[in-house]
Amino acid sequence: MSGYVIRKPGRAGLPPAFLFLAGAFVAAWVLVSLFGRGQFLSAANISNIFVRSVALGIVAVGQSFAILGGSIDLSVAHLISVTAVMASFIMQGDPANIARAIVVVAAIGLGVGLLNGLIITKLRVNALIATLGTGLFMQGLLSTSFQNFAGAVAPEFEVLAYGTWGPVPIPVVVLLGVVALGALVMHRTRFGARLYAVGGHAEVARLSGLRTDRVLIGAHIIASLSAVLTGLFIAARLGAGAPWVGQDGVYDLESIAAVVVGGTALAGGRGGVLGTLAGVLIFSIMDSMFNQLGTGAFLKQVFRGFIIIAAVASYSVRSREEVG
Amino acid sequence: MQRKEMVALVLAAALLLSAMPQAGVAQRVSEFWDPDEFARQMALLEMEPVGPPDKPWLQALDPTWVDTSQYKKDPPWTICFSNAGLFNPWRVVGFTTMQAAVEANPLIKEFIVLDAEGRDEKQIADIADLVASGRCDLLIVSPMTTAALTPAVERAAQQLPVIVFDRGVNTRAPITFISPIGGYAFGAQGARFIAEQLPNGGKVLALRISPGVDVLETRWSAAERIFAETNLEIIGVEFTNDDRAVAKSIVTDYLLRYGQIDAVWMDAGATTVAVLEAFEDLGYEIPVFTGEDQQDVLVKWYEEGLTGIAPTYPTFQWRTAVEAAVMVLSGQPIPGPEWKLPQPTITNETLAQYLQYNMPPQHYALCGCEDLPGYPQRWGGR
Amino acid sequence: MAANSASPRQGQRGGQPILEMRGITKRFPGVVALDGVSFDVRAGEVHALVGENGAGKSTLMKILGGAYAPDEGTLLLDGRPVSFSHPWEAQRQGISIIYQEFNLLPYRTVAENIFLGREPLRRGLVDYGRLHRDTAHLLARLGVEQWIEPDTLVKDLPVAHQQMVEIAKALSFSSKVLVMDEPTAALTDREVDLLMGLVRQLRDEGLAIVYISHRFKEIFAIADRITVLKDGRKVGTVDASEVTPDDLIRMMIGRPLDAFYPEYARPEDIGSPLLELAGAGNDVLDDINLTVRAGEIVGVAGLQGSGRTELLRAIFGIQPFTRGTMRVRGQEVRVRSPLEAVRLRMGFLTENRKEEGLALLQPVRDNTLLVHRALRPLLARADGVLSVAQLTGRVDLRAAGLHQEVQYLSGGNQQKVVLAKWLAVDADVLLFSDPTRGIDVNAKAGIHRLIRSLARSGKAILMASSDLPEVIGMSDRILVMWDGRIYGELPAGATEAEIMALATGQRKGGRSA
Amino acid sequence: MVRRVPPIFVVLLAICVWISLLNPRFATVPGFMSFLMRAAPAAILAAGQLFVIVAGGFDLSVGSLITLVVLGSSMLIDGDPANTAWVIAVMFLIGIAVGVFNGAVTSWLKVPSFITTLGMLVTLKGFALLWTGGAPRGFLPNNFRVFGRNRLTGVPLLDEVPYAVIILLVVAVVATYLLHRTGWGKQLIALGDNPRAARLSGVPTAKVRILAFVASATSAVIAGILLGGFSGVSTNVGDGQELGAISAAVLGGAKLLGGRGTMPGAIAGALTLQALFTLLNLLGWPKPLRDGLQGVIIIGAVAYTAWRERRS
Repeated sequence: MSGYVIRKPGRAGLPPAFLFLAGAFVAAWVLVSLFGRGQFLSAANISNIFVRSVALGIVAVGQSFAILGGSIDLSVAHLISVTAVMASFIMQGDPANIARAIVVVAAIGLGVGLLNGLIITKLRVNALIATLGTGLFMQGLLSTSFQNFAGAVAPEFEVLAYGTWGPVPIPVVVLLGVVALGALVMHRTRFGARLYAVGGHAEVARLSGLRTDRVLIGAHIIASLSAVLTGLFIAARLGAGAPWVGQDGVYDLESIAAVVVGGTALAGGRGGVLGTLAGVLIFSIMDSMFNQLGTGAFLKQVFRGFIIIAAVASYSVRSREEVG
Repeated sequence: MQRKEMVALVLAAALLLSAMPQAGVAQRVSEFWDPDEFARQMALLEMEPVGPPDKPWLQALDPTWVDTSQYKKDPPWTICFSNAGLFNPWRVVGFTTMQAAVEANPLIKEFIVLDAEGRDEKQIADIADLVASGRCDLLIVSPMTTAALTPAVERAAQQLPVIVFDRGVNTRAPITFISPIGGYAFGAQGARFIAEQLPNGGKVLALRISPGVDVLETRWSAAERIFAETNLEIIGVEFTNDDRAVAKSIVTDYLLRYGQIDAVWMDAGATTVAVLEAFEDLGYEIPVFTGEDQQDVLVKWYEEGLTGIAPTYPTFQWRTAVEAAVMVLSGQPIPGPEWKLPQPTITNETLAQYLQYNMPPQHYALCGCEDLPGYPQRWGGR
Repeated sequence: MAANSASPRQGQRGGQPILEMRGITKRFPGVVALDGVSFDVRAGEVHALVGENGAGKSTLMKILGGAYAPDEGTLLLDGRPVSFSHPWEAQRQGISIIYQEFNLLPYRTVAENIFLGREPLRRGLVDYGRLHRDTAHLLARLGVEQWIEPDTLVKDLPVAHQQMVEIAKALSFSSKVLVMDEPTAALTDREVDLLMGLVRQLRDEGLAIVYISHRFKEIFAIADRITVLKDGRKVGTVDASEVTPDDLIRMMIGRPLDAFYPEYARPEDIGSPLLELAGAGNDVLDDINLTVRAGEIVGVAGLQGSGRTELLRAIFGIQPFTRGTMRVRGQEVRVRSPLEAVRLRMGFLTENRKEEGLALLQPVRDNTLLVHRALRPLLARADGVLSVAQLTGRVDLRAAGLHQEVQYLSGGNQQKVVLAKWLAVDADVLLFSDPTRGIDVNAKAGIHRLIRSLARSGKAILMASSDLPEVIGMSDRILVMWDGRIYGELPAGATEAEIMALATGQRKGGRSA
Repeated sequence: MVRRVPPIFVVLLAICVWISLLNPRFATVPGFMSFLMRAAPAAILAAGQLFVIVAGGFDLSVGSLITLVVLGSSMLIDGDPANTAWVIAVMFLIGIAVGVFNGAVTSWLKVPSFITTLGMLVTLKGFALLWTGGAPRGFLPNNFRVFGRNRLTGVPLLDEVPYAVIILLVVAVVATYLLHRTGWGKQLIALGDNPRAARLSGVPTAKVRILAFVASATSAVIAGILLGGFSGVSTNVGDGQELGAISAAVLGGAKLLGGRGTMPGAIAGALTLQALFTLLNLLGWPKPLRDGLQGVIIIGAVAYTAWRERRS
């Protein structure tokens, strides 16, 4: 009992995932310097690593909320597709329609998040099945109505993907903004504290007087809204949305992987968005490293799977509980 | 009680399922339909190419030439390639050919390849990476989807000589865009053949790989026009995702539903054999079909004496891209801004000359790779 | 603060009850937990609720707190009928509850736990400075500020301190009604005194307090009125000044204490040592020496956090010993996992039958055979040759059939299924931890008889319990633990006072019979 | 085992009757056999997945394992029928290795199986593509494809029976026996129901769980052989199969996170999904809408089960 672990809330130290991030960074740097071509540490490369992280990073922030609350959201990839298509379909290349498009897709996101949350809390459907189901349903409607790139985003809207703010690309600003906002909500609001409680132990949270259903619904709305933002970003990046952009990016499983690699427990209650950012960056560094080493995409995939397992094992290996 | 519930549920479901209209299948006018281009391609089909007769990958149809002296550079060169991905055998055969062509050329010291794994988003970042690396003397792009990659290619072309092949981009920024005659010609040849072979009212099933890819969209839009002028019945247009299992299931579904299919039009040959097997396995005659130049298609076609046609989309264009890059960096004029390659069609008459029993089933007859180092083992042959 | 406890009680005594529960009935599958219970509490009074384990106290309080909905009956708050469908509604109406089970989040800080969902805000964001100050304030009020830091993670606190955090959390609500369900179970005497002072202070501030405890000393020290529950029914409500502890015991169990427990072991029952520990320890236990012989029941007493349950868990290989020696039937063994313990024919039964004893969705049959199957080759046929009916008969199981899912059985019958599971493999070293917690009185007596008959049949039984009368009534010898060690041994029939003296570390040693 | 007839069988029967009304050929022996033949891989996969689900886990790696089996077989056999036997044996060994890995990482490193198998989903697909260079190579000879494609002739009463249906039948019987009639199966269910209680009852949790993953992986190898046989080599043959298998098990009454599920139910769940797609195809629903309806149906099925459980 010699001294408790003292933790300053609100100024929580960097999560352990940053250790892995640092490790990945150094490993990539060394490997690329020894065997690769090009400069790993160049400003352009670092900037590219961040830009590569944007689409996955934003949706992973939202996924962090769902997972932290002990839930999960498999519908995000499909929602990304819906958003990208609807945004470019509504805009039709006309800047006058930007506001309308954003309002519509935000409303869709809100609705989907609410629906996911209600199915999980009120109908008591396992989150995995619930969001798998809503995802399939959304994709079905979308793919029936659109078979292709639909419409186009307004050129002004592409600033979201290609603009710069001084030397910094705007998408990176957006990503960091989303992470900061996520961290703020998670660590500095009552909702965040409640979410940790619900994910940590739903019954304790309930007996402590929390309306756990509302908290969980809130988490799903955040997850959906972040998917919407990723969808908007992708539409801006591609100039239009197609009904396969979300699934092709495997944003559902990738975002879950990023969240757990970042140290958030799959069972909920522990972790945070900063770790998630680290998880996403680890993946991007790997992408960049493999690009510069000139090894193919498939070898990278082999490593990627093992890294997911190894990272999570490093957090979980000391647990005494049975996990299924 | 519970039984009643079940019955009620089943009845409700039944009502819902039947009442559900066949929503959303209304055909829109394809945004890929361009009558002028269609006419041009049909004309190109009849034309004699210029260039060495034994090297179809260096031939060009009705070329205009662009001057590339401004890009002339002392060898050796570093050539960069942003590949959409290696997600089908066509791309693998092409890429193998491309690598062999690079190796065969001592003037190229380095060949940097980034694989976008089939994702537009990644390819955009890849191109940015390559441009930013400052190491490329020239960039070859094989874009994932046309619309999505256009801005990235435009940006790259401001800093580097860029050559695009296979799928196109909506910009004239690259020095040249290498492709065979085109999708309209491909699609039309198959459709016309079917129209000639089938009686009035014949049932045709159309199978497509996936939507949104220009080289594939054009194939179908041409076929669609041609079918519209006949009185053949198009019983379905489905996407196979280039997956043999999906293709076979779809055909089986249609056979069960319609009992008879007189022809299958396909926009690519990768799933052709699986489609033909679906007929065999259910005990039906194999109908008139369209395929491509894969060995498995050609062998089955030949050995079972089937009636078919195989328009091609030659893999030798991957080699053309490398040759074009060398020409640009040497300052030689090249066909541009469009370099139209010939697009031979395999028919029952010409079938025998394309059979290569020593090559693997997914090898493309028109690889243009026979004189490259490592042939045939490098392509999996014996 | 305890100094001015000569309180002005008379004024409130005749006052209107601030909270009234009328005719509350609650049924669970297989058991009527509460049957028409009425109960009230007034502002400025401490109303003790007593009764044996399983009498329905906790259920009544869960209904009050909105965690359960009653099947029948009404709740009146300030004379107005209310109904809570969720704990937050009860909380909003000014009712706060310290539940018996811990309700803290281990990976959150003390401060975050105490003000969960009610964190102080500044400009819409959580004001951690104020959260820290308010928590420190509250902890100071409890007099525990030197031990408990607001920013410590709860999982890093010892159990007694976690209990204080629970109390601080309940206090933070500034409610009208405060329910304390066995708040002192894990506390030392010093901490209990501190708490008593605090309860008086709160009462004097006009709070209505419902106090649930097994400890008569505390009850008579602070209660104004006492309500006794038995078997889910209310026996009566009395003024604390008008009854003696003996009266209460009679009300609680309806018969003299000694008639309630089976006889102790006779000398001829005792056989050779089946379980021996010498100098055993791990990170929470130290220098454990004990012997359990065939035919005897050795009781283990101790406060929560004393190492009482940890001892059993160590023996069974859940958190294994890291030093010392252990012998089973004379053979030296090392038990590093429950599987190894099971192979040595040891059995383990805890109060957490739902978490640790049973696969709730499975039928009686599969639960009974679970250990049996675990010991056989994996692909052996599932049914084996054991007669499940015989086994369940031996434990006197009342179930609709062997195919009934155990989730629908009453607590007592569930516990019998766990026992049958061990009988199926003929386990003869049995470790029991609070075997009758949450079980109604009649079933409890049945289980006590069963445990004794198992001992008679030659099994060695080590029984840890938080229920002192149970330890006293059942044990042939009593080991008392404190701070991870065995602090002393007492013979059969020791008194509560003797045990408590050892259990709170005031004395060391013990006495022999 | 559950005494009453699980609702999924009623639904399956209803859909089959309806299909027969629309397409009388379906109700004939050959029609129904070809339906079963197409459903066989999914049903086998669902049976394997159920072992993991009742134990409280997920196996997301099966889809990629199928791809690996199909691509790997065609690489190794490369058209030479003499290689078929040993290659199939190697594939089973690979499957067992994958199962052991999944189970061991989950049991000993305490990585939730959802994550372990998600990692394997990524890794195995990458490995398969790395091996083949990204596209199908080699090809599968007829003596490999016969299992997924051909029929056994001269069967009394039925005339012709697809090998896939015979394999499905064998898998169904063996799997039902293993899950419901052996000590392992019962321990598996108890483990999923209450892992702590199972551990404290001496259940060798790691061993029991590892075997479940081995069973699931083995089912994926079998499904891979059937799928490769059915349609030949392709790189995306396994994509999404894992979610189909989980959906089927859930439709068949299995409880996610463990403790409840029946083998006949899971297999019926897979058949029901296949029958539903057949029905919707006959009703003229486009493919995307069929997928969409699948989403609604699995939510509905789970919500209905949850509602019924709460009510009782």
